[in-house]
Amino acid sequence: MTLTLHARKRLELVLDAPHLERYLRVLEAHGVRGYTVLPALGGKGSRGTWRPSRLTDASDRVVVLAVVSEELAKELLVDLDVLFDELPGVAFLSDVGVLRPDRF
Amino acid sequence: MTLTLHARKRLELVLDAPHLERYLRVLEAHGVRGYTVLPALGGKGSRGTWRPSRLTDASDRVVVLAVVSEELAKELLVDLDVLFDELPGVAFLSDVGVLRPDRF
Amino acid sequence: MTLTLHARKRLELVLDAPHLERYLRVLEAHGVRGYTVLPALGGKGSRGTWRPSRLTDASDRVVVLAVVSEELAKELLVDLDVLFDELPGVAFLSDVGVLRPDRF
Amino acid sequence: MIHSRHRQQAVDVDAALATLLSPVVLFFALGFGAGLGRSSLAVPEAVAKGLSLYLMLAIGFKGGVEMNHAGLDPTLLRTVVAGLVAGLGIPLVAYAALRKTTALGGLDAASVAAHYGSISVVTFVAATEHVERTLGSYAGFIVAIVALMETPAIVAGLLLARRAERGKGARFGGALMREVFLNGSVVLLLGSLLIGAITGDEGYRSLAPFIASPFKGVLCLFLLDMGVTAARRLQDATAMSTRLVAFGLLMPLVSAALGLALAVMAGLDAATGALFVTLCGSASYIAVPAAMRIAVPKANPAYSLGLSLGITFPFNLTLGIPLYAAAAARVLGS
Amino acid sequence: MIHSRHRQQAVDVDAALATLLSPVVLFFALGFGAGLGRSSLAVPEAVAKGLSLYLMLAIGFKGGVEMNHAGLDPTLLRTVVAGLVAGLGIPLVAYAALRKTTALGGLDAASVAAHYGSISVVTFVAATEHVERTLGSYAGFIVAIVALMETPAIVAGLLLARRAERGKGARFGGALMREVFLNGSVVLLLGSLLIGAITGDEGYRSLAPFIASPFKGVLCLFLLDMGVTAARRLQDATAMSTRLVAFGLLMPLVSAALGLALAVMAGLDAATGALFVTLCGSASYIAVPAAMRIAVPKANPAYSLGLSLGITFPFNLTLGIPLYAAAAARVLGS
Amino acid sequence: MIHSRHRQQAVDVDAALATLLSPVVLFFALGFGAGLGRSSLAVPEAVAKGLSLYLMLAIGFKGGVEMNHAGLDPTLLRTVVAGLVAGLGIPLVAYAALRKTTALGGLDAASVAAHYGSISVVTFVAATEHVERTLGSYAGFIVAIVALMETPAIVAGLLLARRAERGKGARFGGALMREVFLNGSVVLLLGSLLIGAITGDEGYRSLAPFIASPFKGVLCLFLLDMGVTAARRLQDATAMSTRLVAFGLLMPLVSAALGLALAVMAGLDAATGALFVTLCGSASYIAVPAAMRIAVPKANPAYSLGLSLGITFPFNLTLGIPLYAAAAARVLGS
Ligand SMILES: Nc1ncnc2c1ncn2[C@@H]1O[C@H](COP(=O)(O)O)[C@@H](O)[C@H]1O
Ligand SMILES: Nc1ncnc2c1ncn2[C@@H]1O[C@H](COP(=O)(O)O)[C@@H](O)[C@H]1O
Ligand SMILES: Nc1ncnc2c1ncn2[C@@H]1O[C@H](COP(=O)(O)O)[C@@H](O)[C@H]1O
Ligand code: NA
Ligand code: NA
Ligand code: NA
Repeated sequence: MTLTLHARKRLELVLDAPHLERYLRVLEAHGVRGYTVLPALGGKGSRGTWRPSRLTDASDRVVVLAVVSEELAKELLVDLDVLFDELPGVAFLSDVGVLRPDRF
Repeated sequence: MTLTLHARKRLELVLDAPHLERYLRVLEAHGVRGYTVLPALGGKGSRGTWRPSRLTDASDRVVVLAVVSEELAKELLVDLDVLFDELPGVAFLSDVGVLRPDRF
Repeated sequence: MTLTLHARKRLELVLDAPHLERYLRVLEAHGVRGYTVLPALGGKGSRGTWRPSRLTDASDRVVVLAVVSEELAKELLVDLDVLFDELPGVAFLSDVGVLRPDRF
Repeated sequence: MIHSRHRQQAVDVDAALATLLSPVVLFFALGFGAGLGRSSLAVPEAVAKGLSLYLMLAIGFKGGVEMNHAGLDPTLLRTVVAGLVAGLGIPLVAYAALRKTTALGGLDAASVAAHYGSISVVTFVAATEHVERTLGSYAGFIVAIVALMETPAIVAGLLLARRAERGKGARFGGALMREVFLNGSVVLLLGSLLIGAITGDEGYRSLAPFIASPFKGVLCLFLLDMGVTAARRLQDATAMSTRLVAFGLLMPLVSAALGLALAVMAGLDAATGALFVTLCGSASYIAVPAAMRIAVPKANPAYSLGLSLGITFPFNLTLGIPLYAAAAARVLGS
Repeated sequence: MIHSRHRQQAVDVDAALATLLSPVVLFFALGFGAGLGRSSLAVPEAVAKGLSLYLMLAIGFKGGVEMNHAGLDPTLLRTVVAGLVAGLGIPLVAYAALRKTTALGGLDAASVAAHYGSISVVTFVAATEHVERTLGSYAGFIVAIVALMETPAIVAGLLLARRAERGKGARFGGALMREVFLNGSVVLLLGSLLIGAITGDEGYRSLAPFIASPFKGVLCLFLLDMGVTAARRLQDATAMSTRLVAFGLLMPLVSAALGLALAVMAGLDAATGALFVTLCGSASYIAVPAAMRIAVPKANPAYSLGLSLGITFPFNLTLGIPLYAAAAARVLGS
Repeated sequence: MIHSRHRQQAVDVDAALATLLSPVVLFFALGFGAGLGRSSLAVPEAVAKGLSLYLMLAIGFKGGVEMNHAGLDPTLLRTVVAGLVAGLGIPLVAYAALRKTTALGGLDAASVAAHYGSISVVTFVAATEHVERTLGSYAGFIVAIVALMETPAIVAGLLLARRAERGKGARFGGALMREVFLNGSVVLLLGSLLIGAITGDEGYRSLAPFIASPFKGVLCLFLLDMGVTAARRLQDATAMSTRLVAFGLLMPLVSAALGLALAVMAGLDAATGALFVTLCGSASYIAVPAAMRIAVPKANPAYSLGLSLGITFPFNLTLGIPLYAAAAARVLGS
C-alpha cells in the first residue's frame, strides 16, 4: 500500500527571540494553522557570530518552522520581505510532502 | 573534484514528548538506522498554541529527524498514518542528498 | 505581487558538540557567511543510541544548518567528506529558495 | 457560646490575614501579578524543577523523621483508607459535575476529574506553614498520604475515559504504569520519607541546615514562579466558560467537605485533619498531567492545567487553606 | 590636617585591598581568568539566572525590611529626583562622548548610552558588601532607587535613537513598554522591597536562613560566572577600538562624579551616597540590552555588552567600588 | 592481639554500616532504584551541573582554609609525586588488563584506562564524610592532589591510544590541551583552594553558611541524581560482557592497593591516606570523558561511562570507601 503525499511548502525562519512575537503576528494575520518554534544555540550572520547572552535573552535566536500551502507561502514571503527591512532575520523555503492535506 | 550525492528522504516529525517512545518504536520496527531528536520551544497546531509546561513535561513537543531510503520512507508513512489516528503529531517528507549511501 | 526566490542549498550537519569547532573551521575556511547551531536531545546512529551525558558535554550532539550557494556547497562537501573519515558526523543537502540572494 | 464563637471567628480571620500577608503568599501574588501584566520576570524551568525537587525531598524527609519519633500511628491505616476513598471518589463527583454543568467532552472531563482527585504537593507544603502556625504540629505520616493520594485518581480518570470512548481514547500499558506508580514525585516523597524514618534525629541534624532552615525562603522563590505560571495558565485558558471557572472554584470546596467527613471518620486531630482536607481540596499539576498525556492523548491539557493551576491553585493558596484549617479546627477540635 | 589625610588614605588603601582580596572579588577574578584562558568552566545558564533572581529577591527584601524600620526617609524623595536626573542625564553625556570620540553610528551610540544611564544590580550588590564593611549600614530605600534607575535611561536612549534615524530605527510599542516598566528585575526588586516592608522583622526572621546567611556565598558563585561571561564578552568585542575601551574605563568615572554631585544635593549620608555613586558609575547588562533589542533592532549588541560587561563591570568591581566609596566618604563625611 | 583485631573489625563493620545507612548513600540508592525502575524522577541537567560546581567550590575552599592553618606540609611534595605516579601508572595497568581479559579494541581500552587513572570528585567528597566521621580530620592539601590527579591519566591514555593506532586515532592540539589543563573542575578546585588559602578564617566565616552548613544536604540531592544517572549508564551498557563488569569491580581494588603502597611511601596519616587511596580507586566521569572525546573521537563513550559511572562509582560509594578507609586505618595506623 502506498500513501499519496500532498505538496506543501516548508518555511524556515531564523530570527531574534525578542522579535518572535512580531513575526508570529504576521503568520497569524495570514491564517497560518500550524508552526513550531525551536531554540538555537549560536550562529553567524551579517551581524557577526553570536552565542546566547545568558543573563538577558537579548541575543537569543529561534528557528520557526511552518508548513503551509504554496499560495500562503507566497503571501507570507511578501510580508516577511517588508519586515526584514526593519528587523534582523532570514527565511528559507523548500518543498515537502504531507499526509493529511486538510491540516496544512 | 565533485562528489556524487545519493538521493534519500528526510522525514520530519513533530510530536508530544510523552509519546516519543511509541513513535521511536515504529522507527525501530522498520529498521531505521539513524535519527535525531530536537527540542521544541512552542508552537501552534490543531490543538491550539502551546508552550512548555515547565513542572511537568506533559505539554513538551520534540522534533524527530530521520534520513532514510525512499522505500523505507513509504513504509514508515503507512504506519505513522495509523498512529496519527490515535496520537497527536505531524509528518513532513522532503528530498535530500547524502554523501555515504551505505549509512542511510 | 510575487517575489522571486533564488535557489540555494541547505546543508544540515549532525555532529558531536566537542567537535563543533573543527567543523566550523571548515565552514569559515570556505567563507560561509551564515549558519545556525541547534541543540539535539538524543538520537541514534552507527555508534548506537545516545542521550545527553549531563555532567560532561562529551556525548552531546548539535545540528548545524547553513544555507549556501551551490558551488560553495560542493566545495564544502569535499572537505567534510575528508573530516568524516576522522570524526563522527552526518551531512544532508537539500534545495531551498531564499529572498535576498546577495546574503547567501 | 455565641461570644466564644465570635472570638473563634476573630481568631480565624486573624490567622487567615496572617497567612494572606505572609511572605509565601505575597511572593505568589507578586509572581501572579507579574504574569498577568506579562512582565519578563521568569524563573528558568530547570531552576523551578530543582526547587520543586528540593521541597519534596525536604517535606518527605521531615515527615519520615516525625514518623521515626512517633512510631506507627494507629490512625495511619484509617487515613490510608480515607485517602483511597477520596482519590477514587472525588473524580466520580468531578466527572458528573463537569458533564452536567459544562460543555466538556467525555475524554476532557475524565482528564480534569483525575486532576481534582489527585493532590498538589505545593498546596500541601504551603498548608503545613499555615497549620503549624495556627494548629500546631501534625502527624508525620501525612506525607505518606500525600504520596499515596497522587495515584488512585489517575486510575479513576482512566476508567472514566474508557467508558467515555470505549477503548479508543484511553490506554493502559507499561509507560503508563511507570508514570502512575513510579512517577518522580511519588518516588521522591516516599523515598525521602523512608530515609528520614531510617536515619531519624541523627540524619535530621546533619541535613537540617539544608532542608529545614532555608525551607521557607525556597518556598517563597518557588511560589514566585508558581504565580507567574498560574497567571500564564489562566491566560491560556481564556476560552474557558464561566461554568468551567465556577467548577474550578467550587469543586475544591466540595472535595474539601468530603475530606472533612473522611477526616472525622479516620479520627484525625485538627492539624493533621486540616492537611488532609487541603489535600482533598487541591488538584494535581505534576503527576496527573503527565499520566493523562500518555493515557488519554486526545484530551486537551489546556483545560486541566488551566483549571488546576490557573484557578484552583491560587484559590487554595490564598483563601482555601485558611478556610480548610478553620473548618478542621471547628469540627475536629483544636 | 595633612597627617589625617594621610591616615585617611591609608585606610582607603587598606579597605580597597581588603575588597580586592575578598572572596567575592577573587571568585570573579577566577572566573575571568578561566574565561580568558578559554577553560571549559561554565555555570549553566539556568543556574546563573536563578542565582541572579536570588540576589535580587534577597537585596530587595532586605531593603524593604530596613524601610520598615526606618519609616519614610525625608531624603527618599530627593534621591528619587537625583536618580531620575542621573538616568536621563548620563545617556546624553555618554552619547555626546561616543559620537565625538569614537566611530560608533547613531543607533549604536544611543544604545550604548542607554546602558550607561541605567544600572547594574550585581555591581550594586557587590558594593553593599564593601560599603557595609567600610562605611556602615545604608538606607534601605536605596534599593527602590536601584529599581527606579533601571528605566529612565531606556527612554533617553530611545529618544536619542529616534533623533539619529528619524523614526526608522527606533520603535515604541506595547512589547517595549512592558520591557521598560515591567522588566523582570524591576518587578522583582520593587516587589521584594514591598514584601519586606510589609512583613518586616517577622518576615525577615523566617527568611533569614535563606536570604541572609548564604547571601555572600551565593554572590561568590554568581561572580565566578560573571567573570567567565565578562571575559567572553571582552573577547567577542576584540574589534573594539582603543577609543571605545577608553570610553568603557572613563565613562564610569564621569558618571560617578555626576552621581557624587547629586548625592551631595540630595543630602545622602556617606554609606548611602557611596551606593548611589556606584549606581551612577555602573552600566546595565540585563534590562537595557533586552529593551534595546526590541526598540533599536538594528543596533549591534556586541558593542554595548562588550563595553558594559567586558570592560566597565570588571573595572567597577575591582577598582571602581573602593574608589567611589572613598570619594563618598571624603565628600559626604564618614 | 587477635582480640583487638576482632574489635577493630567490629569497628570497621559498624563504620561501614553507618556509612551504608547514612542519608548520603541512601539518597544515592533511592536514585539508583528509581533509575533502574525507569521512574520519571530526574534532576534537571542544569541543576545537577550547578550542584556539582557547588561541591567543588566548597571542597576546594575548605581545603584551602585548612592549608592556610597548617602552612606548607612537608608531605605535600611527596604526595604530589605519589599522585603523578598513580595517574600515569594506573592507566598502564588498566590498559594491559583490558587488552588481556576483554575484547575491547586499542582505542577503547586506552580511553577506559584514562578514566581509571584519573579521579572522581564526588567519590572523594563522599569519602571525606566517611573519613571525617571514622578517622578524624585530613590534611587540606589533599584537595590540591584531587585537582592534580585529574590530568596525568589523560596524557597516559592519549599515548596509549597513539600507540594503538599510529597517529590516526589520537590527536594533540589546542582544544585538547585546554581540556586537559584548563578543564572546569581543575580550575575550580585549584582556584577555590587558592582563594580559601588567601582568605583563610575570615573568608571561611563569611562563606560558611553557604559552603559548610548545607554541604551534606546538597550532597544528598546531588547523589540522588548520580544514582539515576548511574543506573541509566548501567542500562545503556547492557552490551557489556561479564569480563568488562569484572574489570569495573576489580580494577578499583587494584588501583586502591597501589594507592595504599604509595600512601605508605609518602608517609600520609590514616585519614589523608584513606582519601588518597579512594582517589586512586575512583574513576573519572567528568574531565576525562570530555578530553577523550576530543582526543580519541572514534572511541565509544558507552564503554567508559558505563564502567566508571555504572559500575565503579556505585561500588566505591557503598563498599569501596569503607573498605579503603579500613585498610588505610590498619596500614597507616589510626
Ligand atoms: N546562510 C545562513 N544559513 C543558516 N543560518 C543563517 C544564515 N544566515 C544567517 N543565519 C542565521 O540568522 C541569524 C541572524 O542573521 P543576521 O541578522 O544576518 O546576523 C544568524 O545569527 C544565523 O543564526
Ligand atoms: N503546519 C505546521 N507546521 C509546523 N509545525 C506544525 C504544523 N502543524 C502542527 N505543527 C506542530 O505540531 C504540534 C502538534 O500539532 P497538533 O496536534 O495539530 O496541535 C503543534 O503544536 C506544532 O508544534
Ligand atoms: N539517518 C539519520 N537521520 C538523522 N540523524 C542521523 C542519522 N544517522 C545519524 N544521525 C545522527 O548523527 C549522530 C551521529 O551518528 P553516528 O556517528 O553514526 O552515531 C546520531 O547520533 C544521530 O543523532
Ligand atoms: Na484533590
Ligand atoms: Na549608570
Ligand atoms: Na583512579
